[in-house]
Amino acid sequence: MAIFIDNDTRLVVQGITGRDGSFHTRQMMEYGTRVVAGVTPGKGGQRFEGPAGESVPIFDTMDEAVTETGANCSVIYVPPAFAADAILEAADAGVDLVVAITEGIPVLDMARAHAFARDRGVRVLGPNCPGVISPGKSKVGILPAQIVTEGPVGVVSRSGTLTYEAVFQLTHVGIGQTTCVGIGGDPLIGTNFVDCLAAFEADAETGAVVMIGEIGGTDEQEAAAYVQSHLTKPVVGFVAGQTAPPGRRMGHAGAIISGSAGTAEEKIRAFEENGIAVAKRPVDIVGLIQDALA
Amino acid sequence: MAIFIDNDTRLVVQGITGRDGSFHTRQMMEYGTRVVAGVTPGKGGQRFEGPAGESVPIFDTMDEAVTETGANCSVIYVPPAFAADAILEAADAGVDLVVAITEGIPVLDMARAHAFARDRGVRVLGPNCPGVISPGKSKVGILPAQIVTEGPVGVVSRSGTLTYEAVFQLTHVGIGQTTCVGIGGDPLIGTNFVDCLAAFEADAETGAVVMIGEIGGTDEQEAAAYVQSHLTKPVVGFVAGQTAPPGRRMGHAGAIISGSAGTAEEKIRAFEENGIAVAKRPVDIVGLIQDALA
Amino acid sequence: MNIHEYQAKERFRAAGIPVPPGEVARTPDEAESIARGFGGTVVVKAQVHSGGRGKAGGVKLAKTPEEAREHAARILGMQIKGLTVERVLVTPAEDITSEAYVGVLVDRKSQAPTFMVSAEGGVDIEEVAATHPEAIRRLAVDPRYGLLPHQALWLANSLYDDPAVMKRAAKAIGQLYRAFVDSGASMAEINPLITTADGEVKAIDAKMSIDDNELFRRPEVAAMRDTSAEPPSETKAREASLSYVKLDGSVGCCVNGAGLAMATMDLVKFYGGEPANFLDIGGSSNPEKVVAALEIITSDPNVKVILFNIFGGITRCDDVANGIVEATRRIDIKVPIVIRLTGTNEEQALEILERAGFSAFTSMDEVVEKAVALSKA
Amino acid sequence: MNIHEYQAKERFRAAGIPVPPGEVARTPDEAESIARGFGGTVVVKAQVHSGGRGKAGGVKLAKTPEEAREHAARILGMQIKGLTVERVLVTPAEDITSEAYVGVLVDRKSQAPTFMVSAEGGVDIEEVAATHPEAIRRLAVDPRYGLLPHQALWLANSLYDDPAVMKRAAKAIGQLYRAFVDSGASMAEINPLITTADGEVKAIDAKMSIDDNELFRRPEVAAMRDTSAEPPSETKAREASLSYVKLDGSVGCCVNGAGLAMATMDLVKFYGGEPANFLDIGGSSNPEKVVAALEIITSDPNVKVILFNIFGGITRCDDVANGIVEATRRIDIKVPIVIRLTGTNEEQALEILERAGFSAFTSMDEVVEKAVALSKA
Repeated sequence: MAIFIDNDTRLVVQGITGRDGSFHTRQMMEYGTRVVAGVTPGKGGQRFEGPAGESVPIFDTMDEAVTETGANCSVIYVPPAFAADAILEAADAGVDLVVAITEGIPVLDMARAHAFARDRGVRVLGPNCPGVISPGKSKVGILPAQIVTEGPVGVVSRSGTLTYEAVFQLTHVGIGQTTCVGIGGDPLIGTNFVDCLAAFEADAETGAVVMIGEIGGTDEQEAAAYVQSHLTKPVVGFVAGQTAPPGRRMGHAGAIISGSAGTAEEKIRAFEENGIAVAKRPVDIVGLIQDALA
Repeated sequence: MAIFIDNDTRLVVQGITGRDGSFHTRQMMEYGTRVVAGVTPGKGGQRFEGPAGESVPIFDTMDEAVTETGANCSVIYVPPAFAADAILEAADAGVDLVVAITEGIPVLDMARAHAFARDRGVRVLGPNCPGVISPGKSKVGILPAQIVTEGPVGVVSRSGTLTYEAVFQLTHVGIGQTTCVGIGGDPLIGTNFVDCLAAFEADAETGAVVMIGEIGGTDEQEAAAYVQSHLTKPVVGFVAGQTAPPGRRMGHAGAIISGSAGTAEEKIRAFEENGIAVAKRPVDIVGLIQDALA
Repeated sequence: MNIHEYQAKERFRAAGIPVPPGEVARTPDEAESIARGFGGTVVVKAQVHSGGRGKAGGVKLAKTPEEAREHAARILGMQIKGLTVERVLVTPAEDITSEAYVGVLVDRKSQAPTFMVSAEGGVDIEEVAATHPEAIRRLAVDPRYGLLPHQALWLANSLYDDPAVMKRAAKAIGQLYRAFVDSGASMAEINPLITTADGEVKAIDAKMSIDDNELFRRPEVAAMRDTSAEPPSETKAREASLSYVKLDGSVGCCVNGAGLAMATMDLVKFYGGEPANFLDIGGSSNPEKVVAALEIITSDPNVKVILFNIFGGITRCDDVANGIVEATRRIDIKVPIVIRLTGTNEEQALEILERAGFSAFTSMDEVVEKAVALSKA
Repeated sequence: MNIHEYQAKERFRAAGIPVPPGEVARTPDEAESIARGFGGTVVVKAQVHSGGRGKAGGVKLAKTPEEAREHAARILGMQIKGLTVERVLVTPAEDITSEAYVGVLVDRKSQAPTFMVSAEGGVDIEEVAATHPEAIRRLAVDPRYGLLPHQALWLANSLYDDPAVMKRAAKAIGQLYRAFVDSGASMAEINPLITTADGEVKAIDAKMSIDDNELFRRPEVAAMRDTSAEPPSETKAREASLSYVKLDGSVGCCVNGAGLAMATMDLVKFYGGEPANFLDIGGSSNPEKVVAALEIITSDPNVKVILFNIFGGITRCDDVANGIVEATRRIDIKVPIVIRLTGTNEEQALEILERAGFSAFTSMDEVVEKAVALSKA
């Protein structure tokens, strides 16, 4: 088992002919993701060539792509000006999960897009996220496949490379993962920590969870309360940004301490108060997970 | 029993201090409707004097009115420019039924308002409708109370005075009504024939239904099909507008034959094909109902 | 409210839709000089609020300015479906590669603005819908989001194969929605949307109906009303806040309520007469309104009898009776008036009317039979 | 992107919000002449992207033009929270009857623009929220409908009892939402919204932050950026598409990924050092970007050591190593550079770096300890 994506995931890539889209589509196909279609308006009828000689049909619209191929998941590699509309198009076309990789989508566009997706019961992951990988099953997004391996740990994080760091170290000592999810660094994201924690709790193969937060907002605090009230599985936490000054945006659009809320201290305290083992340094995550799984 | 409104209806009047609002509020109070509050922005804290010395509190906002009085129904007598917002405010404040009397609301405003109400599961009656009366129980709107009497017939109609005509004639020969509903003459209405037919079918006291349609749209056709498939009770129908020319608006914003759809002939044929007894003249409704109830 | 092609084109242009140039002429001279200005072949198009202009000879190709003048002379003043042509639009002829239909209207069932597009343009979309509906692609626009870019592309995708043309058409479709919303329209249509040899898309015809209820907040749109395109009686009725539609019969009808007014017309027909009009005076017993209604009805020379049908509900019948009596005192009516009142305070009303010398009834059928008989007298 | 009070006021005025007049002065002379133009008492207000201007002495009342000049002379050039005041806004003093707070920001939890209003204006809303939250009325705006008129009234209803004032405030609240959306803002605030003795409402302070992601489609808003209000290094970073935030420490950090960059800074602190900056170079191994990053970091005189921390995922470590080597060849760096790379093609990368004479590590902790040590050397 795994969460969000697995062997039944049938993926359509929106923006498949773009620079990022085509590169990562090949990476996903190499990993074994079932990429069933691509969408690029105006290129309908062409085919996308995969790394091993296989090819994937390209459609002008998501509607055709889903109707023709039965895709149930989409990933978005289109520029910020068009990305929110691409999310709406995917939700309208009837996929279950939309993974929005694009960084830089205006936040008011996303407010509308999230409302639209909620109305239709479609899960959005991201935007501005690295995607999701269920080792040995499927990869959707840009996470580097070579750092993961199958195993009992669920990983959920707001950041990309920091997650890779943690996952890489786990894999290095032989601890594999059920699923690694990057929920994204934007202020308005479709799938949050709580959604992922609930899914990991329900996933029989997941034995422990690593949750990597950062400054900005209070998602970590709510997640901590959720862990206390709903999780039977051990959770190890880390929070980045203890040295970040208030009021300054630290790369991610969502990583900003506004007023008194959203500091790393607050989040770490919430973790500790709710029974989450907190790693002081990224490297400490490995030891805490070893303890948790022991 | 009755449909939509009864003795448990607790009404708030939006626009209670206006000319129409104050007049009809007194009429409703005289009939025995439980008017529990009025709303006129800027007049919060004042009271509205009823016809028999009783008085009703006025609030600035629907939120306060509903919170303070437990109102579950609202009726709208505000000018067209503000009426759609008044519907949204009522839906937001949590009433179950919003009766929109106002004529002349822009149709695109109503498209948004209907979507809003649907989202919240709130029933809108109208707009541009005379309202609803459950004889002996409650009256919401502008229907003349003296023409109705309690009895077994449910009446639903797109028009005002034509309904009064029919109801008056029924009452005249001693046939009373469970509920008379004016669904309104606009192209986009919140409650249609099918909604009313379903409610009358479920209402134990209703023995037969009078359905009065007119040109424009295909609501009557869909209602006829619904009668065939869902109604066990007899239905008598009438359709106004056999002499109306195509492409011209006959008073009601919704009463216009567009292209080949929406003629009286089409509607009458649909009625006849689906087992609805069609009155050729308004006066024939009485005889057909007498047959139906026999 | 309907607006003319040239007015709809102005709105479309303002929204960015590619619309070829065009100028309006009220005389053959103007048409000639406009055609000369454009050079080359032009189209001379009657500007009336009616379909079927082409079949009626209201649209003509002119190879020379002189020919444009001749066509304009023939078209100006022409009657199309009862409407007189007061203006022609003169516009350069286009080289047409393909014709599509693109329209949006407020749809009752989906309760939303709904697009219909078809690669079979230049013909009546109703006919396409009836004969091969699969040639039409439909889309209901959620009014909370507006037409989304991918939806416009999905529509255009059903019209064109060429990606560049598809994207241009999607853009025009988005602009049409903008024009539709910004004008407070209930219908907006490009038929045909053409493509040219070099892959451009252009709107060479334009139609738009405005939701009357939007006019109060859109004075610039309200100003587009062309009262010369409707009977003067309808203009007058609108100014008096009456709903009035002129018909061809001889029984002038004056009723309170739209549904009852239609039912009254139907009953006139049922008893062998022909209604002269639809007229809803609303719930008012205001003599001014009754005066305006009577003036409008009597201005129609076909009217042989005036039939009042009033249901007194909230409105009291005696008030209405007084209004009728006062109004008829103030204007001189040459045709007989028959009146039916029923409902609240009916008895007093009948007394007032009979005292004033009117035939007064309480049965709708009786009064209509009487009116029909008088209309044939 | 933050904009100045005077810029936010321009946006507010354009949306119709009643904002008293005001002009910007860059010199004491200008301030004096503006004050003379207004006549009467004026307020001289420092224009900086920072709260707490009042407490810092950046807002002063001037009874005469001469006094305005004196205040401007004192305020211009003043440092407020590290920012130099380059401009003052001179605006007539208002007769204040009451002060309210009205603000809207994009709220993460409701995923919608959310209003907060409070009758306790003129003070820090955070403080009100902390000490008596019941004094704040909140409303999440459904972005699909926008702020509805009744919602604006509901907000205003919590601020004022007088119906006329309530309606004026509701109008201003609606206009604030308009300005917020039309500017692509993430936050817009009137604090205080005042009432005057004659019942007018006026925005006498204005604050707005723009969503950087909106700037590409709003050139008129993007043009409001004041690069003099930020360190030149941050301007340069933005132009090179780098995320950079200057701090006060001595360990210059260059990391790929925002989360890893923050974690690196935290680790510097953990090992007893102080980070000089946040810098995310993204996933690129492009030498141009590495050059820009190094130029920015080395322009900070406090930097004693440069620490690279690169996680090779999709990006290959050997590519990044080549980029670093090439970049350091092109610019002359006076401080030591320590580098940690791990992930894809790590071994080749370490070899490249060591050949070029860099200290190269695979452990994040080791490299940070080393950098901290060097920063204290």
